[in-house]
Amino acid sequence: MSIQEMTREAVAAAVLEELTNVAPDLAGEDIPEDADLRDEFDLDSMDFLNWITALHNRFGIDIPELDYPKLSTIGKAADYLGRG
Amino acid sequence: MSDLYRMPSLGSDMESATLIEWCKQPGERLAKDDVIAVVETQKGAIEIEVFHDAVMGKPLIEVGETVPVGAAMAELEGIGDGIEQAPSPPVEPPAPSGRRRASPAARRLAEARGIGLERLRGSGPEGAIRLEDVQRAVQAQAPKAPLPPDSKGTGLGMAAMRQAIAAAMSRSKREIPHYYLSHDIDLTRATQWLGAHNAELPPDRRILMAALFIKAVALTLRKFPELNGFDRDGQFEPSKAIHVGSATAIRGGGLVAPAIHDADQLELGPLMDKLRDLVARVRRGGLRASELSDPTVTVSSLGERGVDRLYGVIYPPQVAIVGFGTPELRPRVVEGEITPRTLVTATLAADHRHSDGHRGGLFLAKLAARLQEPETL
Amino acid sequence: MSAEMIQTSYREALREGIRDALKRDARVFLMGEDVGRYGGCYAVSKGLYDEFGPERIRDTPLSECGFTGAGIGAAMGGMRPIVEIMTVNFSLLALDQIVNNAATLRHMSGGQFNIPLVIRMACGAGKQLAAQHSHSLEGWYAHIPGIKVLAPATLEDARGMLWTALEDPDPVVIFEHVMLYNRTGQLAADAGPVPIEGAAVRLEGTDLSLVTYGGCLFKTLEAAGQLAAEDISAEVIDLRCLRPLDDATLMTSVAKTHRAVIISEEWRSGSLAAEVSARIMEQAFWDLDAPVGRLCTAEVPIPYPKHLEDAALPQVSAIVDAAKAVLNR
Amino acid sequence: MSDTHTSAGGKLHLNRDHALHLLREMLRIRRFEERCAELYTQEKIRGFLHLYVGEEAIAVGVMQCLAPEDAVVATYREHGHALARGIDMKTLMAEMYGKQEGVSRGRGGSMHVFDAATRLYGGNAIVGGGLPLAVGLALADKMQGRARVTSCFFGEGAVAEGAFHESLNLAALWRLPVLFICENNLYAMGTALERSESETEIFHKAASYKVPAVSLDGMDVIAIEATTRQAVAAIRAGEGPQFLECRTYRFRAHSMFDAQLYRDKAEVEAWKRKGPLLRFRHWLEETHMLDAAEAERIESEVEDELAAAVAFAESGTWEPVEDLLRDVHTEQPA
Repeated sequence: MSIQEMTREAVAAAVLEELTNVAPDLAGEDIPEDADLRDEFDLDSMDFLNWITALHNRFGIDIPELDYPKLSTIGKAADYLGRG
Repeated sequence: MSDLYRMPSLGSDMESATLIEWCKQPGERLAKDDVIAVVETQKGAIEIEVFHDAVMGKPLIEVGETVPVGAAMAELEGIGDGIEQAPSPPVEPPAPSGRRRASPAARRLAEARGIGLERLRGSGPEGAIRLEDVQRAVQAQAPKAPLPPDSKGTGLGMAAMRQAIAAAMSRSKREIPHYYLSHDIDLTRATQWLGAHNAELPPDRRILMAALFIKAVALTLRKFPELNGFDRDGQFEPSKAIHVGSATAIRGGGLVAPAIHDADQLELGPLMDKLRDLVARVRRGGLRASELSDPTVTVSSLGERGVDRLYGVIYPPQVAIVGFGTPELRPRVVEGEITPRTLVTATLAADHRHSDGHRGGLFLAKLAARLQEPETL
Repeated sequence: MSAEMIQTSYREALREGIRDALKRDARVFLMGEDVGRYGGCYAVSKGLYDEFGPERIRDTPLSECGFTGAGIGAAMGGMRPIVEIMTVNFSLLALDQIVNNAATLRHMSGGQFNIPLVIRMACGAGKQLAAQHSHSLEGWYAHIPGIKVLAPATLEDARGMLWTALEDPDPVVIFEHVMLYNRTGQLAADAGPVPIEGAAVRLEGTDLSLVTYGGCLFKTLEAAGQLAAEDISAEVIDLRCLRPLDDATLMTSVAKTHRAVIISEEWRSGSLAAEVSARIMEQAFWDLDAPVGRLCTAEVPIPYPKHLEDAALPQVSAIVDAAKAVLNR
Repeated sequence: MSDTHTSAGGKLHLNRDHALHLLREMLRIRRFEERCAELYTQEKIRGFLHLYVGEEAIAVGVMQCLAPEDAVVATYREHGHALARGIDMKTLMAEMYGKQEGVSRGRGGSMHVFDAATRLYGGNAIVGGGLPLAVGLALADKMQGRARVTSCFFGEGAVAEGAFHESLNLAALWRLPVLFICENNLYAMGTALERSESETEIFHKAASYKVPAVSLDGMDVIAIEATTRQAVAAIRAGEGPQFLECRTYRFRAHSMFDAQLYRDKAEVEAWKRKGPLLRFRHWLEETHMLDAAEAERIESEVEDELAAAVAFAESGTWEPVEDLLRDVHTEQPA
């Protein structure tokens, strides 16, 4: 299924899934869509990069470094990717 | 010929461990270095390996069972097919006559790896311990390394880790006369270079500033052997190899610093791959015993969301830790003008018994110079 | 291999080395007892008298002290003498000149005088020459600062060491083991000078280092072959130059193998083998995984009967045993 | 003074300048060594110190006949030979001190004086050790077609060594240009000649090797010079080695620490009355070649030279310990 065919909720769920793959210790945490991942969930640079890599691999969307600030929360990430 | 696989000693302070998982089933072939099982220690879950080709035999303990170091865990078949000697368990009562007979080469290796000769069985004349005996013990023993993380839900976890960190850091502050130096390093060029480098690459090939830091530290250390190695009872034992422990924080508390081996010899790409892999497995709890070889030095980098500078505490028996604060734009005077530049504050905490501030200062200066030429890293 | 190879003997290789030197440099002459008309006690200089004449292939009376000292004087006077002493046992009559003059004059004169002298002598046992013609006293000479001591074992070294030794501004003593003279093999027709410093690794190995030189080299290589058949990988080091010793090559080898056995035809007490052993202790102690072994000649004047002579000397089987002993096998 | 010097060889032209030169040369040696003895007692000079006092006529007489390209091989009692050969008294004294300004960088000391510039090949402290060297030096000259002479000084004690016989044989056999000069002072350390040799006429031994040999008065500088001149001429003419036995006497002990139990004072006093300086000076005065003022002037000049030499040695420097291993082997360019 291409991202264009996915609902926003599905994209957000996929984004969260990739996050917990990268950081399994966050599994089970309640991660609000608007929570800053790096500030509030202590995602470090490497976790973040691994997450970006996973999203890139999953959706085939290019995410340049300059766009990293646009993926600071689950919600923002879902929006960014959804624009696909 | 069959032999027993025994609970390995992964550190002189490890007494026992709990079997979490068998990774091989009876009848499966085991190649040298294969992971045979995962065990939970007070330092977390660790994958344990075999050191010779063999075939997995009958398990002798069950998942959840806690057994002491040296206890038989499983039978191994087929040892001796092309293998001269099975690994002999490192358990033998001390010789009655006091000092153990051991060859100089065996003594040196044992001392370097913190292996007590009294625990070894000697295969030489009159029970003398030979190099080979110690090498076997080394293979069976992961060095004292920073902690692998708590893996979830084992119950041993956080408290044991906290305890281990507490012990190490207390010892450090008690025994090591630290000196501290700090130096602001201009990262403008490195940041630009890294941005340009990463712009053309997919995320899985992008490099983090942390990798540059580790490589720059490793290369610079080549000229500062007094900062790379171990304190052994007050004697400095330099290390030819440069294994950089990369301090990685664990969410919710705790810290590990698994080694990037021979960091000075790795290209940035492979170094980044190692770093990425290590961090991922810190999160998952999958660090392997063989990856816990002693780092010879530690690098701690606060990343992008930290504070200006950190003052590290040396992880014994290492003799130095290099810290990097958060890089940020700050005013700097360049050619008489106040100019915004990306700066990072690098710090060095080093063991004053083995080096002096003058050399430490030279080290930070050289490190700064290295980081001005990111393309050479 | 581009160079043409010729079949030759150790003796011929030495002779060619001398002939080269005589042709190349008018200052070179050979002097010693029966080196001329007789052709040399071991026939090394056979034919050279006819080719170069009595001035340059100079027979001397039986006066080792006199002609060795004359060689030293001639060297100071601008010549490049090769003094042949029939056997190391006779060299004791010239020891005063070698030790008190050749080795000291440069130093005592504050560097004003050099002694560019080469002394060749036969040494070693195996020809049933008994106790006054069979000894291995290289270690005595290697004890003396101011002289260099060489022990060519291979054809290349027999041919090429003399050349380099004659170019050395200081005195050089060359020991030729009597059992090597008839040894034959292939040598490049244009074989030239070889360095007179540094040991040679004649066989690479990982389990132990067999350190030897001169007459024991080939026995040791044979022993290494037997060890290989038993899955023991021996490294064989030919010291070549007994003074100065090449510590670096020795220690590199021991650092790799962790075990060493020294094989020499000297008596063990106070021997060069003792010196090599001591250096390994001093410089490579922490690399050692077994005590350094030594295999030397029995402490007896070399006896005449063949079976006793054989029993006195290091033999291949004993080398194999000594190697196994340090391997605890 | 004998008349032989004027007639012997007929080639000696003894004018006043040369006579005073001989006197001055012997006096330089005498005063130098007397000062050395004194400095030895003050521990300025150490090691063994063998003095030539009484034997000066031999070195001085022989050296008059050698050309600069000729060679000299001497013994451990060689201060006289070194000075007479032309080595600067300053560098010789510095050598006695062991200072690096010494003629052998201070490496040799009293017994081992070497000087390439004047071709002095020691200074050899092994009795008889220098003879084979002299043979070799002469062999090199002969093989290279050079008409040079190698002079070789040794005491009568060396005659008992094998090296003496081997060397004389080789030199005669190969007709080498060596001038052997035996300084027969009658005692090998403390052993009198008649207690160590069956044949006490040393020159007879040389003759047995077919080396032309003469015995002469070692206290007579003129006789020595004249005879040496003849011998050197014969060598240069290609006649092979020549041998001079010079009968002499050392007035002082063998070395500084010697109670001289082996000879009586009367014998020493008797020889002193025949001393080379004393006799030559009397003869010069008798023949009016030397007056008191001239004698005073020479003495004073020698004293000045000696004072300068001592000052030079005193102000000399010690070779740095870092140079300890220097000159054991030739430093090869890397």
